[in-house]
Amino acid sequence: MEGTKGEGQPGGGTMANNAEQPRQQDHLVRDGDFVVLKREDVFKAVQVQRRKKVTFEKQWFFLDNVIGHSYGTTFEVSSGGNLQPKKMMEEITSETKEAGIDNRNIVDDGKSQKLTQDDIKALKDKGIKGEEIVQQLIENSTTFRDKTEFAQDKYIKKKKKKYEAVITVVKPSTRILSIMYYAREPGKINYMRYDTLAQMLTLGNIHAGNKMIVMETCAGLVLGAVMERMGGFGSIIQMYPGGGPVRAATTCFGFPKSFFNSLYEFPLGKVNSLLNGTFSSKALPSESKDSISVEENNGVLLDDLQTSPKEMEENIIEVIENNHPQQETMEVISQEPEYKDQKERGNKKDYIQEFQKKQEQQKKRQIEAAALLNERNADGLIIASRYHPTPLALSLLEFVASSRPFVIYCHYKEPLVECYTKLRERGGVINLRLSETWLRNYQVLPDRSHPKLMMSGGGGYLLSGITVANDKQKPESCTVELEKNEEPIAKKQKVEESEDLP
Amino acid sequence: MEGTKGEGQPGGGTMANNAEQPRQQDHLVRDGDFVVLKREDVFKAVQVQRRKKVTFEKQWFFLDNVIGHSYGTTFEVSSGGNLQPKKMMEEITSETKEAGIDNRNIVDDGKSQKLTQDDIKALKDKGIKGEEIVQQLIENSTTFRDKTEFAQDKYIKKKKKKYEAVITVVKPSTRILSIMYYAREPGKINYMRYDTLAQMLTLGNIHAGNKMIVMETCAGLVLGAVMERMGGFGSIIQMYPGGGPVRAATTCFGFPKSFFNSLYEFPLGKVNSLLNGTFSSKALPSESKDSISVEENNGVLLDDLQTSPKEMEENIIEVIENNHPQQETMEVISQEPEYKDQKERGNKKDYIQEFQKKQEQQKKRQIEAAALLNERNADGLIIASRYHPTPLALSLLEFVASSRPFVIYCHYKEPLVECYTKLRERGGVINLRLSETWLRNYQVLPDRSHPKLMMSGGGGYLLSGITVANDKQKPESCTVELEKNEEPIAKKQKVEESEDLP
Amino acid sequence: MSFVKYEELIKEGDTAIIFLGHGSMFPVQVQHGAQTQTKYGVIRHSAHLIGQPYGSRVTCSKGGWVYVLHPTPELWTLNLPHRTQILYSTDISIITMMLELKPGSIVCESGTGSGSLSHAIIRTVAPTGHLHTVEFHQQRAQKAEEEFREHRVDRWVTVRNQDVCKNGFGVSHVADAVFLDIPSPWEAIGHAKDALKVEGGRLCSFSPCIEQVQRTCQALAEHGFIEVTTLEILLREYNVRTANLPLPDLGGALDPLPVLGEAQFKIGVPLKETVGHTGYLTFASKSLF
Amino acid sequence: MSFVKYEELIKEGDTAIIFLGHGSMFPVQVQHGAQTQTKYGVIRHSAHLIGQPYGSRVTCSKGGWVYVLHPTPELWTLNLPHRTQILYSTDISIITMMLELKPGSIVCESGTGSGSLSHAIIRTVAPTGHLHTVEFHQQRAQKAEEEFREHRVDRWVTVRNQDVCKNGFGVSHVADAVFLDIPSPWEAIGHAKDALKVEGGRLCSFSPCIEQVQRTCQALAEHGFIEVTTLEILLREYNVRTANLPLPDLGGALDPLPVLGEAQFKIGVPLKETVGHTGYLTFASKSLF
Repeated sequence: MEGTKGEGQPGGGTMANNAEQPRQQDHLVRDGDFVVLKREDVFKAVQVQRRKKVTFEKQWFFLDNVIGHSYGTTFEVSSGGNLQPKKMMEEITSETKEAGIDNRNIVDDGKSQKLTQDDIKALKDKGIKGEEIVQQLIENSTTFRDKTEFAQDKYIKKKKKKYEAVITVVKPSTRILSIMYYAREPGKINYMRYDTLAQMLTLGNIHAGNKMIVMETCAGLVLGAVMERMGGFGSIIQMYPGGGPVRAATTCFGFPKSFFNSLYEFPLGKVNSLLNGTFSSKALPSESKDSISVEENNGVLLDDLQTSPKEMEENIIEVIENNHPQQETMEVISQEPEYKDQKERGNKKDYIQEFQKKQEQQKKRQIEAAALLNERNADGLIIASRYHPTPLALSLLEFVASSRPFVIYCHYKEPLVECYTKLRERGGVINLRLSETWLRNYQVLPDRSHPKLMMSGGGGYLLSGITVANDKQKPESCTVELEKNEEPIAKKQKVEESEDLP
Repeated sequence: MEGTKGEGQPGGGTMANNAEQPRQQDHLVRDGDFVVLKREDVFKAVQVQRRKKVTFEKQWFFLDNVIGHSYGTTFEVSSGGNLQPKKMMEEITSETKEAGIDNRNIVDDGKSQKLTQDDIKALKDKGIKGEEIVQQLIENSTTFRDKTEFAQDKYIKKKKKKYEAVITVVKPSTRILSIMYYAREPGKINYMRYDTLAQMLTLGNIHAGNKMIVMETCAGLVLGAVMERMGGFGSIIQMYPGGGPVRAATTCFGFPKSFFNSLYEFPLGKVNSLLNGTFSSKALPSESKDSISVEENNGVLLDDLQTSPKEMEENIIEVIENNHPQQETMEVISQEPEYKDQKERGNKKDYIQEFQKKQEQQKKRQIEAAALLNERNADGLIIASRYHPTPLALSLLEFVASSRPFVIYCHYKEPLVECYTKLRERGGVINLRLSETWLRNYQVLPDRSHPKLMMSGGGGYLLSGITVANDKQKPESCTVELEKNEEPIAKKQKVEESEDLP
Repeated sequence: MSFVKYEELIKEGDTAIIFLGHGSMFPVQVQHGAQTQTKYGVIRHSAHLIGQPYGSRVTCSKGGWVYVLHPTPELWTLNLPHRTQILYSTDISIITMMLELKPGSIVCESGTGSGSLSHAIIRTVAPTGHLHTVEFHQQRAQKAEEEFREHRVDRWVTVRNQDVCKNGFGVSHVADAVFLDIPSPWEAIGHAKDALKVEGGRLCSFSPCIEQVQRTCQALAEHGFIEVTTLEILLREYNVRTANLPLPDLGGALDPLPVLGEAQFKIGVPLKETVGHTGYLTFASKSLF
Repeated sequence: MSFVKYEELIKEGDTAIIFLGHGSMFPVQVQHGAQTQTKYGVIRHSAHLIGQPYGSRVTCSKGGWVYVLHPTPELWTLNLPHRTQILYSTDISIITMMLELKPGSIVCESGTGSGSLSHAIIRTVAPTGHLHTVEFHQQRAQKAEEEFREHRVDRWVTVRNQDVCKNGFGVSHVADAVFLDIPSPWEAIGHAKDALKVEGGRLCSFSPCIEQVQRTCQALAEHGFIEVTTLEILLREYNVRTANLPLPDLGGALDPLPVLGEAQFKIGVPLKETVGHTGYLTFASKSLF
């Protein structure tokens, strides 16, 4: 079966020939790397480039100094926006932390802090680090010692957040990017919570060597997660509405180029023609609908561009907009990290030539994608879009082999109830399950352990199942009544002698 | 307003004249009391009667010995089905409880218990108490000491349940009866979990002195809960479908007679006639639909009767069926605990005479109920039924005063979404909230604390809100567009000088 | 009005709730000649409030309108001045039921805090019961007493300013139920037992942290309390709105394509963010022996 | 077949899942000449299974039919012989994501238990990664090794029969991620740190009791782990069915009565009873310093 799927696929990797060997220096940040900045629980995806000004949590700085350091290193912002590596934070001394038993003696009169705003500004101007400012604030608070330990911790945390600018550079991953998107731009990923994405990857049995169909409008996050789990082995056909697939989040993963060799895209608008045998690669969506393609394509990206001038309303990713003030359709087709070269070349004529070349390539890839789909032997289907799931599921399941899992995400429960019903009527699917997950984080501290006070109210719903041979679609199928039961109850025939397996 | 509501209500209690002073011996069980039996976490409601055989958790016994003991007393079943008061259980001695660290040395071969079934039977036959049998089982288990402490506790609990028949007699309450029904006969209370009922009572601001409208098909549990919270002060009009209200669970509360003086019932089938002014008390449902009334009326009770012959499938209440093998319609009208007298009188002719007398009374009460409703000044509305909530809410809210809370329960969310929408269209309601509660119990034991492994998946949904003056229904009302916003946004007029309240 | 008895008309001295819409509201004390400023303009108490029925729509000076609501403990919980963390109606509901409160119940509570639970207890135990509430913070105890008077429920409540862990509830063997919301509930279990009736009663302790629960359960066992259960209750609220899912363009109808429903529908969607924890509730019964 | 690679056709030696419907299924090892008894009759392996495509409908001897499914770690989790409490897919999903597992990851696990998580890990890290799994119970370690061979994943896993708290994982500075599901995880944190790569990695500990979590978090802090977070995940499943709510008879239409919808509709109702707790999951990163 592996052989069948590999045939005629230039980029369709097999288990052996596509393995990306981990490099020795993989844990060090290099120029051009896609990284994620972390401050407290806030993330921001960014590409490392020298002399590029990055704004994060109302602070700006340059990333030059992170190059060559290990992933996981923490930096402090010092004067001129330079990052200085920092050892682990020292704990506030236990002497300072002598705690009151309760708050009966605290009267809030707004006069408990002896340092004025001017004093604090003076400290800052003298170049005193945030950490020291916090320490001074504690020492100059008349009520700190009377606060309970809990209140003290809260105070410290609040002040630290205000005066310390500590940033950790971490490697992008599904874990980090899905948490980042859910926290900061959930609308772009259809409010899919990270644990819901985790369920999809497991329920979909995503693994190396699969041939997957992915239909998502989650900024490319779901696609990236599937690619991460496949590690460059196997192939993926991304179905897309409009002019081209959106892969802003996919880019943030910083996958090696080779991962994109076996990533195909196919327009949703040609699904029915493929299913009824009238497919033609002649009219590519990007040719026929050129005027709308940019917007459709890069809705997310343009969005980013529009908000980027406002310095305070920062975006969670600073990758694409900084490199391409004018986003081109072709960029979306294969977003390998080659922006820098383009920037250097950067004039309009080169762009047009390259655009035509890429369009040729796109046409070729679409024919390949169509061929892959036409084999109707995909190893799974993932749907996570803003569209009604029922028509997507009913048509895309036609391309999936039998005995394969599929997972459909929707922000709402009701459309999946309908989808469940329609899939039952269609037949060829078993083990249908409609579910959601409930997720709660905990604070675990000595004598102060409890669930976090706020939690997500909902992370979306999943409908999952397994494909099987669908006899209903054949003319010689049984009666509908029988099919409805998912399996027959036939106890009429005589029992044959038999022998159980050990 | 209190005055208005009291007018023309023979039984409508006021704050002062209806107070039931707690009796000195209220904490002792008396003959005829409605009590709840408790074994581990299992409850059963029963009326205390001498020489009445009670079956509970596969054990039968007599309740004679509980009379005169305090509520909360624990009894052990001894020979002949007699109950013997029991001191608190002694803890399994710590010597026996020496625990293994983990289970690496345990191989389950089914031979770890040296006592045979025959040995155990012999112990029982000798009259050895359950507690001692458990102790013997532990001492004869070869693996007990190797089990972890957790496994030991599990073992003890399992064996205790099997061999110890320990029963506690507790006073009925909303807490106990709602937990009992949810655990054992959730279908009879429309799967309303006890915490959902708790929300209803609070959201409905149920308290002494209210004039409440209750529409429920929860075996009378919701009515009983409302009565408990009102303590005999104020009045309640119970709306009922079919031939008469079902109050099997209400009876289990063992309320004093006086509580029923201000409890009225009104047939749902006459709601529209009352609303459009064509109401007549002539055709009472019990006259016009006599043939179906018994079944409609006592669906729950007949159900109980049908299952009672099967000794092992015991019912959770043993109150009504034991007293009235043939349930009469009239019994449902006012179910004061006067069964005993009837049983003594007990012949058919008396029953017929009484039936007619009760029917007269019923007619009178219905006219009174109609008058109470017609004042359209109820202090609240509670709906918890198997019917679609929308038509109930739309019509019954007409009887409620403004600035009063209402709460609507439904097992499903979808009908309440519809009801929400329809109520918004109707107007005259604010602060609409659709919600459910999530409830989880914990095991808190030294070093073994965690949430219980199983929990309820859903306890039903609530739609609550507050009534206000409904200008929409008046001809001079504003435009629909304005009303839809719940309040207007009018910032055009000039600001008048004003003075804030301190 | 009083917090334990509905009345039809608004009158001088009442605490009324001004409802602005969409969950926005605030309390006012009704006073002849007073005025209250809202975003919709001024409310003149004498002209707009006094003598009007509760639930009325009041047109403010700018032409906008608000509703004037009769106070209830639940509305008070949403509008009261926070002097401490407060208990909300979801927890209050289960506490009230599990403590078996009803008219006539005698209840001990500590601490009073901002009085959120106190009002709900008084509502439930009136007119024949009583609340003994203990608050160690003097300012708070005083403020609570004032509020009880203003809300005309002071005859059903006694406020004591003392440390419940040291001095108990100030009453002995009278309570049907005891409620604890203090940092070290385990130190007050003995006093709670003493406050409860000889023939038994119910206890509830509210604690945000599991370690407090662990110590409290241990203390409850040591003091012979039975039926000790700990639970957690969370509210899950749904927004009702119209959802619109576009149907994807798959390039023209395929035969046979199933008939698709309208992609617009009314739904109840969970809130994106919600309360994940308030506290653990531990309940117990005073044993007879 | 293997548990890490789909194949089209059923062949000798495969572990296939016989699906009877409504969640009822069981695994069989496919063997020439063997027969399997089901409630719908006999399945003859040579005639019905071998050479057939996975997902086929097999008609049994009594005329009833079943589906034969390709094994996956998730189906195995639902069908494996329980030698211990096992982890289910809901927890496994979040563990896999939070440990950042992918092809090429080197993972250490203890204990192996019934191998539920092990199969899921192997699936995710193959073909270039490896699982080192440690089980102190000898019988269980052997059985797990057998299963890995039968499922043709043994080249990606090494089973060690030792006590992880005493002897660690048997590897040093190679792992990208460590997973602990043992009674005293805090005793294995040092070994876990040692097993993780020098440049860092991720750790997860699964514990049913909060006291285990408290000690584990303390040990993690002492060993310099950072980003320590504890979470809990629960599955909420819905039954899809048709609900029927009767419309009440209010005694004839009142004018104007709103038009009522059909009281029959498709709904997703939560299960009456569901899993309320499996365990707390604590995640942490190995610090660089």
